This record gives sequence, structure tokens and C-alpha cells, in this order.
Amino acid sequence: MSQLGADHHSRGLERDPSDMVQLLTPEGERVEHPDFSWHGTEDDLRRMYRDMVIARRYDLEGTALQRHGELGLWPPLQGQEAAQVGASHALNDRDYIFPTYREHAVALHRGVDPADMLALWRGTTMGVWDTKGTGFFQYGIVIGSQTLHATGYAMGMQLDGMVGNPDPDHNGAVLAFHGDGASSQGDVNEAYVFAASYNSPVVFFCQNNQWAISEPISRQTRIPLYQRAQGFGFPGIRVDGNDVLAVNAVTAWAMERARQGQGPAFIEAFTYRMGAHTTSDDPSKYRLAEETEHWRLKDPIERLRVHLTRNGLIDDDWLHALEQEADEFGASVRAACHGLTNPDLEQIFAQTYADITPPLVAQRAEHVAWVSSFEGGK
Amino acid sequence: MSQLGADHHSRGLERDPSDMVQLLTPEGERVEHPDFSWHGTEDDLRRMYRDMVIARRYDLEGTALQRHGELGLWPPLQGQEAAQVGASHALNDRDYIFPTYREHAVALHRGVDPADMLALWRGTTMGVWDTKGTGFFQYGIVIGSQTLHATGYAMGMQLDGMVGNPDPDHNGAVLAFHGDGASSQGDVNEAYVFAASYNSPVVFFCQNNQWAISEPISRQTRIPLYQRAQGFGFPGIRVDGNDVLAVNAVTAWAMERARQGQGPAFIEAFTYRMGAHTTSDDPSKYRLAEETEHWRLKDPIERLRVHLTRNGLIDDDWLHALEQEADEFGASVRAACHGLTNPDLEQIFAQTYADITPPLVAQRAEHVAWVSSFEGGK
Amino acid sequence: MAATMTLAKALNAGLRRALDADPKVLLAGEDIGKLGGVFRITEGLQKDFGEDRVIDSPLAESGIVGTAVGLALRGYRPVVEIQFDGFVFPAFDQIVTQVAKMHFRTHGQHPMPMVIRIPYGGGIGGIEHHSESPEAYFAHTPGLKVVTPANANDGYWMIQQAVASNDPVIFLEPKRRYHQKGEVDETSTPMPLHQARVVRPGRAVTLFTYGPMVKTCLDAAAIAADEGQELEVVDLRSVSPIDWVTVFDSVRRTKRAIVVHEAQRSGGIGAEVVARLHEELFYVMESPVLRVTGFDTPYPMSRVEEDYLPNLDRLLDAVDESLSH
Amino acid sequence: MAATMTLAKALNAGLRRALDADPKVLLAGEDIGKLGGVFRITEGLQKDFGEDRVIDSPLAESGIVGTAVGLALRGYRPVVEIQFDGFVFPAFDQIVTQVAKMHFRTHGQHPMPMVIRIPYGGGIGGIEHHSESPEAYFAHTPGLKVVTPANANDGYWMIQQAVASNDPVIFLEPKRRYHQKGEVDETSTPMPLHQARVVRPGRAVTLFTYGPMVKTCLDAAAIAADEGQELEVVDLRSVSPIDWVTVFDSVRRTKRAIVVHEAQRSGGIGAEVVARLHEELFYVMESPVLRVTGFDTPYPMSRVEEDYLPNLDRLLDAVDESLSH
Ligand SMILES: Cc1ncc(C[n+]2csc(CCOP(=O)(O)OP(=O)(O)O)c2C)c(N)n1
Ligand SMILES: Cc1ncc(C[n+]2csc(CCOP(=O)(O)OP(=O)(O)O)c2C)c(N)n1
Ligand SMILES: [Mg+2]
Ligand SMILES: [Mg+2]
Repeated sequence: MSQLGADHHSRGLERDPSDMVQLLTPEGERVEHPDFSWHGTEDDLRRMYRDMVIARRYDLEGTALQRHGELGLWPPLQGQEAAQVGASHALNDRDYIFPTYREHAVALHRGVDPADMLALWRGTTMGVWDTKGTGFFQYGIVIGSQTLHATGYAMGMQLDGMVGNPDPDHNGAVLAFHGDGASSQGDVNEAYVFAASYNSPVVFFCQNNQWAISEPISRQTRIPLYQRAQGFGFPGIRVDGNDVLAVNAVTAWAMERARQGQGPAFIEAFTYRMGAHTTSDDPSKYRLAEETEHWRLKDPIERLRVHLTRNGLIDDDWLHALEQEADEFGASVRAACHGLTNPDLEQIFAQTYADITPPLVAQRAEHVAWVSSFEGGK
Repeated sequence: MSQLGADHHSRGLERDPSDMVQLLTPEGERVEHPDFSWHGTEDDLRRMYRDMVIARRYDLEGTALQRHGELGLWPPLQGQEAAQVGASHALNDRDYIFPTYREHAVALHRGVDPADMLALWRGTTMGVWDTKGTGFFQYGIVIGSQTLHATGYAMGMQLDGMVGNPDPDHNGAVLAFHGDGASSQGDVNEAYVFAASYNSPVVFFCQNNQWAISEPISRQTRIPLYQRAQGFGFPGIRVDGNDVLAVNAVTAWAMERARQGQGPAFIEAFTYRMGAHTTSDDPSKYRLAEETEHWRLKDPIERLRVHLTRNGLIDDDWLHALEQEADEFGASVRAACHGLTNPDLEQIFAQTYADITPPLVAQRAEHVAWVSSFEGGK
Repeated sequence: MAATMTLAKALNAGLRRALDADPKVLLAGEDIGKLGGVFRITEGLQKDFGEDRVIDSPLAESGIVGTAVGLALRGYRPVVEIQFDGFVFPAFDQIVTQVAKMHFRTHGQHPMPMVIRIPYGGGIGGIEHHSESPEAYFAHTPGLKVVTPANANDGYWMIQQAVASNDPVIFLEPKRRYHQKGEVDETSTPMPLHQARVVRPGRAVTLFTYGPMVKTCLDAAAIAADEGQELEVVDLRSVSPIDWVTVFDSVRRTKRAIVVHEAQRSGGIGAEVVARLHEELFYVMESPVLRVTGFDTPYPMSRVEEDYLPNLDRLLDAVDESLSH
Repeated sequence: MAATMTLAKALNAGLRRALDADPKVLLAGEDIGKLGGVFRITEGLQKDFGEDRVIDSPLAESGIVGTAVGLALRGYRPVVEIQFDGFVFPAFDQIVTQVAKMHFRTHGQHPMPMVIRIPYGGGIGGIEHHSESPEAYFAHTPGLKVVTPANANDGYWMIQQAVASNDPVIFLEPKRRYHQKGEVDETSTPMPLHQARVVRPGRAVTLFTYGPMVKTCLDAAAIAADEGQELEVVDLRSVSPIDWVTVFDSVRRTKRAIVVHEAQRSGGIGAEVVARLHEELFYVMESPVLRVTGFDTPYPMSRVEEDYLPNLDRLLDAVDESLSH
């Protein structure tokens, strides 16, 4: 028998918890919640559906490109489309996002060039894109570190007077993504401390996809994660992460209170990583197919499709057109990937500092001379 | 007006909270609490009183020795005697303590040689004492790091089968001290995560003395600190840290559940640092004398003295004898300090590794040769 | 008894033997249990030794190392895994202020028999933080010892010696050589952990290197041999302490040296090797010691890493330069 | 306009001017507000600039630096204080993996105009973690710049230059020299931040040093002068990048050199200086460069620190040794 609390697998962490906000059941039925309602238009519904479908396609392309050796690595988002699209659709132009490495759907929705993201996984860039135009910051690889950046950025927005203005068009807030595993990191907990201490406009959006690579959520926590927040003095709420409506409603609420100066909040989007952690991972080593099957029945796209179809909001033509669009998008993604050009080592010297140092200038010169010694046909 | 939540001074952090366990009022009156009672003997009461008096004396000597240039620094404990003595008296021989730098009262009670502690502050040793015999580990200077050591040590006790045995004499647990300021550190929050994940027998004992050097508790948290624990999945409880009975009862409860295998707990001992942060500090720069005066009325020693006297458990003779003892102890502390001998640089080479490395042997030889070149009358 | 296996398998076998030999040995880290670690170095060990000896940790490196300090204080010999080089930094404080200093702080009362395993180095097409060489940070930290095996046999033995060490050992595993096969002799007596090895004797120039670059240097030496230059290749194996006896001996013979590592140049292990050679063999060396290393930039995007890392061309060029003096 | 003031006051005045000059400049750290920092470097600044520009931080160094990254991304120029050298390590991850790399990661899109102020070095009778010299860790980290003033005038100007730098600057303050007075010329144009200065010209041997050891080296040079030896003392001021032009120029003249620092020797700044001198001036130097430094042990208990730190005796001995070749 294990001494180290190895019963952790069977902790009070239910697979199907009831204490989460849900507005659309896995069967595609609209339900009400006492505290949260969703007020969007039919167009909004279709747009969110479309964004989920496109995100899934992007993800499939990413995985395929990796399998074909075009990318070094790809972290799939499958299963988490509703969490990401629902959250992203709750943002305004003055909001900013600090992602992990898996928020491809948010990136696309914010207008990040898909090719720029592929460049990161292909290794032709460090992962640079238009952060200013999109409000979507660089992917963060060191688990949790981006939550502090997000909090600091939110502090900056406070200092800039972007919080609590009577005119909502002057307000903004920050959405900080992190995973369930990340909740164990010191940095993430320090981010909670700072955000609470300065009452900063930052919403921590935790996609609890049940796994941190091979470790189940029960290794990180023995109670539902959303309860972490109250110990730091701000609200934590759990939402069905496969329900795009509920995610959208809860995120909209949390972001709005942040913008109005009511401080941070924490959202646990209860979802599931359907695929591998990354293309390097083999989940069959550590989890049962049965679990994945269980979650397949809660698919975020399917449930919205059923809802939309059943209510006559979309029809086969519309779906067909979307499939066309996704196919074209997929083709464009593949083309963009193939169009990525290899960088030159020379650029890394100037890339290191805003003002390059003399020793680095010398190293660059040495390198350039060496390269041209070859070109000179040495 | 400050944007960064600078109203933090006026947060719901009362100076005299009601949600804390109290068994002895500031006026020395015994009161009951629905969940906690104290079952010690009269002797226990006298012993705790004595230990508080001796600790305060030790502290005064430390401060005086520093003022006289005998010590480089001294961190006073005045005001926190009940928190420390009450906690220490709840421990058994198989329990272990990981302190900060201020738990002089615990150290004395566990049998740490006062001179060994002075040696740290004098700079004649790194602060080494009989950790095995006393169960009292080294002082920790890097804020919060010891909480992880404590948790790891507790994991080791689990692995050693020292938890949850039917025979209580085979069980033990760890008491990890940290301050209110420390609660912001990543390491401390990671310690909570690990302790919860492994259900380890460690009790986090936070002396909330209201200040982290010049920063008030409201800079670290906007809700009472004891509530932090529940977000990690284990109980947090607030106790009047100037009430030795309550501290003792609550600590005994928490340690016993840990020993029995019920996992970690968190205790916030609500107290006050009457003196400076250390002898290098000047609290008049950042806090009002009025505040200190308010707390003086809650003095932990005085309230127990009133209680003991009023109930005829001690009399003037007893008090006088104790004063004698304290005087003698004080004299012995001073003598011990003067008796500390300066180390020799040579020892640091062997002190670095269990197996010294050849380059370090060479550096030592170089140093020794250099020293003897002087002695040789160079 | 000798067998051919990859470095990865050799490390696995070495860990297995260490777990077998001493019940106080524990492994801890992220994903080391069922998954066997992202590089499968601990594969099968949790199954055989149980969840209390091969412990999956919460995702927090400071926590992993910090609790290992506590376990070591309790008499255990923890072997912790850091998943990738770039993720050792959250644990840096515990390593530098606690692990490295506990023996010193306690005047020897509490040694820290801990091993911190870190897959390191580039050449695997990784994304940021997955290809770094942080050895110089640790080598500059008194109280730590830092070693790195370059082949399967060393992997097998050095991990056991590191576990047996009463001092904390940073154990750097050259991840791009995990799949390189070699003979493992499970019965012979291994050489001491902190001793350097002349892996190829030669008289023209000595290449000092370690970890992933040992193979590259040997390849370079093979090519140079075809051109009639006999390079000596010394695998330092331990970068703290460095076995200066072997280093100086070699240069006393060759009188020329090149230090090779992947890490950025300034303040790297190469600097210390050059400095010591300069100090000790000032009148012996016939040309300046050269450094062939990564550049003083962050580790770059993978599509340029082959140019960033020391490669055969750069090495052979340096040999020419060294000999040209 | 010149005034005599301590290094501490000069830093305070420099910070004040930086806050005045640019509303985007912010200070953050533990106890820097009402208390003015444990060394009073920020004294009075919160009173004058408010709680939103001189920000008391929760007790968490990683949080301080990590939120400063976010503030810098937002367009601010944060100047953070680490209370003592030994407490920078909890922030090491954010410094090395985030601050140092943001410009690189974003291909220049997001520079990191951040200053991390750290009182460092020994000689103050401190307890553990209060006397360390961590500069080599940072100098080995591409993306960071590392400077250290040795006198009041440099303190006044260098802190302003560091704040104005678009690259992250580790700003090391020699805490035992805080109370050393000097002339501060508030109007002259300062020399560039990363340039070394010949603080005392001489022809016999060059002493390369920085921070707290500049005074010690100057004292040694004064004594040596009495004995007829003209030592040159070079204050590096910037240990990353190092101003090699000034370094090499000096040794081209003196042909002999000693590097002096408090930090442990192996892998320290001295190693890099020796290595570069060896590489560049192999045929020029007349005797091996010597290193006078702390020993390769943790910083010891204060009662032996005067023997641990380079002192006049050790310096003058090294001068003799250098000249004896
Ligand atoms: C500091 C750090 N440690 C380890 C890793 C390796 N790693 C990458 S992703 C991951 C698991 C993250 O799990 P979670 O936070 O739940 O996010 P998810 O991958 O499930 O989206 C780990 C351990 C890392 N990137 N950074
Ligand atoms: C990592 C770290 N940062 C900063 C310090 C400097 N420091 C020493 S004590 C202290 C305040 C601690 O406050 P708290 O945790 O409340 O404990 P208290 O001193 O009140 O007992 C600080 C900031 C330190 N020792 N370690
Ligand atoms: Mg996850
Ligand atoms: Mg406190």
C-alpha cells in the first residue's frame, strides 16, 4: 500500500461534477442557470460554432503537419474548443490575453496569422506575431510564468486608467490562461497574490483538461480547482468547459467585473484534452480509452451543432459551406506552412538585445566571416 | 488617488477579529470555545508561563547583546511568546520543527543550546545545533523555503510508517513555521500543494504578527490568512496567538490529526510583533505607536500571569523565584555569548562538501600556506 | 557481463540498480511514474518499485527539489528529475540556496545526498527552453557537484555513483545522445565519478569537452586523423569539480587545446578551463586555447540550431587555427 | 553643479531624477515605500511620487519580477529592488527565462526596459544570504546586461542610464560602499554605461575589478605606490558586456594583470577576463593573469569574512607574484 496519499485517484474529484455552470447540455439542450444567462444573438451562436470548427481544423492540420515532419511539435487542442472560443468571444478590443501554448482557437479568433503560429512549432521563428494588433501575447512555455506577466500587465492597465471608468468603452482587462497542472506552480499562486493585493483587472482562466501530461488532476489538488481562488480572496467559479455558451457567459461576467474595478476572478473550465499532450506524447501509457470515450459524448462542437440544427439556426447547406471554408482554410494552412522560410543564424545576434553589445557584434562578425569563408569556396 | 488597490490598508482585516479561537481573554479570563478545549494540568500552565518568561528574557538579552556589538543582528520575538510556547508544548518527541529565524522560544523549549543560537547571530557559526536531539531544524533565512523542507520531511515520516499507527507512540508529524509575509511566496504555496497532494503530516503554523518588515498584512492578503488553506483542500483555523492556551489546544488538535494520517492543517496565530523586525529596523518609519499600544494590552505573558495569580496557581514567591531563574539565565546567556570563539577560515573548506574536492583541497593548501607565510614572519 | 544498450536504457538500468541496492533511494519528478518520464528514463520503475519510491510530483520544480531537501534531511536519497533543462530555473533558488548550502550551513551535520537529473542540450529540434545547457550556473555554485555522462557505460555507472555520493550532484543527461548505443559493462569497476577520461589519445591538440559534444569531438578527431592530425579528446565527465590533473597532463603533452561546449561562451565552462590552463601552463602552451561553443545569445529557433551548435566544420577550423600558431 | 554625497544618496537622487524625467518609470519591491527600503535607497520617493509609482510589493521575488515583465510589456519601465543578493534566486527563473529572453523571443517586438537593483557583496557582518556576489550567473545569461557602480557619481549616473536602457539591466549595488562619500557632478555628461574606467593609471600591473573591490584595489595601489610600484586600476563598471577595448588596452601597456572580485573563483567574472586576455594577448602578457577572489565555498559566517574576501594583503601578495615572473 502506498503511504503517500496514493488514493489520490479516488478523491472527491468527480468526473461529472454538478457544481458547474452549464447552459447547454451534452445533448444540446438549452438549460438555465440561476446566476448566469446568455444573451447573444443567433449570429453569435453561428460564429462561435464556426470558430470551433475552424479551430479544430487548424488543430488537425497542425497534427498532420507534425506527422509529416513539417513541424517539430504540435500541442493539440481537441476537446477544448468551447473553452477557448467561448472565452475569446467574451473579450473586447481593449482586452489582452496571455496564453499558454495551446490556445490556438483564441489566437485565430483574435486574428493571429496562422502561419506565424506554425513558425513557432516549425522552428523558423521563436513564435512572434502581431501582439499589439491582436492583444494576444506570445505563447508561454515555462508553465505558469505568463500568469505573472498577465497580472503585471493588468496593473499597467490600472495605472493607465483603464479600469472602472463610467464609460465602458474605456475599460479593459486581461485574460490569463493556465492549465490545471500549472495551478501547482509557485508563480501561478504568486500571480493570485499580486492580483488580489492590487485588485488588478485580471481573470485567470484555467482549462482543467484533467491532465498535465500523464498526471491526473488529483495529483495537483484534492478539491475542485475553482475553490483555490477564494483562499486568495477573489471569486472562483466552475463552468462546463465544453459548453461554449456557459463559458462565454461566465467569462463575460468575470471580465466585466474586472474592467469595472472589482478585481480578479478565477474560472475553472472543466474540460478534457481529447488528444495527446503533444505530438510527442502517448496517452495510452497512462489513461484508459474508456475515459476518452466518456468525454467524447460531451463533445463541445457536436452539442452546439445539435442545438443549432434542432432549433433551425443552421441547415445542411450552412454546414456544407462551413466544411468548404474549413477545407479551404486547411489548404491555406498547409500552404502557409510550406511557405515558411528558414531563418539565418545571423539574425540571432541582433535579436538578443535592443542595443547589441560590442562583444556580440564581434561574435557576429566572426560568424559572418566564417560563413563567407565557405562561400568563398574554402 | 492610487489605482493599485491602495485602499489595502482598510480591507476587511480587522484588528480584533472575532473568528478566532480564544480560551483566555486579554484580561486573563478563561473562556470556553465550542470546538476546542484545553485539558492540561496546573503544572503545564506554570511551565508554559515560565517558558514565555524565559523566552522573553532570552530575547531581551539578544537585543542587548546586539546593541553592545556582540551580535551582528537579532530578530526579537517579543509579543509572540504565546504563539511559540503554546505551539511547542503541543509537540511530542517524535515531532519535528522547521522554524523561520524568530522561533527562539520554541528552540529553547526543545532544548537547543542558547549559545548555539547566539553563534548564528554573532557570526561564529552558520547556525548549527543539535537538530537530531531537539527535532528543531536550522533557522531558515530565505523566506518560505523551509516550508518545502518540512513537507518533504513529513513525506519521509509517512514513508517511514510514522503516521496513522494504532499506537500513538509510533506517530509523529512536522510543524512548519512561517510568517504572514511568507504566505505570498511561491514556495509556501507549493508546500501547501505538495502537503495536500500527498496528505502529509505537516502543520503550517503561520504567526501573523501583522507585519512583514514594513509591510502590513493587507499588502499580502485581502482576506484573513487562515482562509488560504481551504483553497488547497485542508483545514485552516485562526487562533488568538497571544493566548497560550488556545494556541496549545489548536496546535495539539492539528498535530494529532496529522499524526493520525488526516493530513495537513494550517494555523494562523493572530499576534503582533511588538518590537522591530530586527535590530536593524526602525518601525517608527512605518507604523503608529498607537497600534503597538493597542497590542500591549493583549500581552501574552501578562494575561496568563493574571489568570494564574487570580486562580491562586502562582504567588509572589513563585514569581520571584522565576525572576531569579530568568536573571541567572540571562547572565548565563551573556556569559555564553562572550565565550563564543571565532572560527578559523580554514574550516570552511571542509565544511563545503561531505567529500571535499581536489580543487578545494588545493585552495585550502594555498590559503594555509599563505597564512603560515605570515606566521613565518614574512 | 557486457551488453549493448542506449544511453537511455543504461540510465534506466543504473537507476534500477540504485533502487535495488538501497531502500532509501527514491525517485521523484513530473510524469516519471506510469509514463516513465518524457524520455522514458524511469520506464517500468514505478511498476516495480511502487508509488512510494517512484513518485509523480505536482507540477512545481521548486516544490520537487524543496521537498527532496526534506526527504534527504530525513535520511532518504532522493533522485529528482527535471523534465527539461529550461525548467530547472523555477527550482534554482532551492538548488542554490538550500541544496548546495545545507552541508555548509550545518557544518556537515546534514549532508545532501541528492541527485538532480536534467536532460540537457540541443540538437533535437525543440522549442524554446528545451535545448539549453545550464551547467555553468551550477559549476559556479560551491556545494554542488556537476557531472554528465557521454555514453551508455558512463550513464549506467555514473548515475549509480551520483546516487551513492553524499554530496548533491547535478546530473546532466545529453538528451540528444539518449538513443546512442554503447557497450555497458555491468560488472567492471567504474572509474571515479569526478575523473576525466582521455577518450581518444593524440598528440596534436587536445579537445576538452563533455556530454553531447563528446561524440562530435570524436567525429572531428576521426576526420582529422584522415588528414594526419592526431587529436586528443578528453571527456571531462565532471564539470565540477574538474579533474585538472588529467586536463593539465594532456596539455603538457599536446601543448595546444580547444574547449568545446554547447552552452553560450561567456562565463561558460570553457572560460574556467582556459583560465586554469593559462594559470598553470603559461609557459607550456604553444598557442592560445580556443573555445568552440554556442554564441552569446539565447538558444535559437531550431531551424538554425545546427549552425548555432559547435559542428564538425567549426571544430576542424579551430584545430587548424590552433595548429597555425 | 557638484555635491558630495554617499553612494546611497546618489542612487536615491538618480532614481528621483529618473522618476521625474519619465512618467513611465516605476519602482517596485519589498519595503521600498514608507520604509524607503532596508538600505533607504528609495527613501522619500513614495511620499513624493505616490503609491502608484513607488510600489510596495507582496513578499515574493518571482512575483515582483514577473509582474514587472507585464508592466514592461505595457510600456512601463519598472525598476525593481531585490532586498539582498541572496534573495534574487526565487526570481531567477523569471529573470533568466523571461526578462532575458523576451526581446529575443519576440524578435525585438517587445524589449524589456527593466532594471533589477540588487545590493550585493559582503563585508557587512551579515548572516547567510546577505553577502553574496551573484554577478557571474547574470553575466552568463545572454539578453541581460550587468553593471555595478563603485562610487557616488557612477551611482547617480549609472542608475539613470540603466533606467534609460531598452535592455534589462541587472544593477548591482555594492552595499558595503553605500556610505562611502564622493563628489557627484549632476550636470556633466556621464561616460557610457558599459564602458570601463581606468580609475588609477599605472604601468606595473593592471588590477581589473568592479563594485566593492574598487576601493580595496585603490587602497592597495596607494600602498604599492609607496613601495614604488605603479599599479593601474580598472573599474569594469559593466560586467556584461565587458568593455574589452579598455581591458586589452591596459594590458597592452602593463603586460600583467590581476582580476579581483568577491565572488567565488571558479566560473566567476575573473575566469572570463583571464580567458579573454589569454585569447587576445597571448603573446603580449609577461606573466599569467592572477585571480584574487572569494574561495570556492559558500560565503562564510561573518567572523571569517575578512579572510574570505580579497584584502590588501592578498592583493599585494598577488602583485608581487605577478611581478616575480
Ligand atoms: C516549468 C515547467 N515545467 C515543466 C514543463 C513541461 N511541461 C510542459 S506542459 C506540462 C503539463 C502542463 O499541464 P497543464 O498545466 O494542465 O496544461 P495542459 O498541457 O494540460 O494544457 C509540463 C509538465 C514546462 N513547460 N514548464
Ligand atoms: C526570499 C526572501 N526575500 C526577502 C527576505 C528579506 N526579509 C527577511 S524577513 C522579511 C519579512 C518576513 O515577514 P514575515 O514572513 O511576516 O515574518 P516575520 O519577520 O514577521 O516574522 C523579509 C522581506 C528574505 N529573508 N528572503
Ligand atoms: Mg491540463
Ligand atoms: Mg510577519
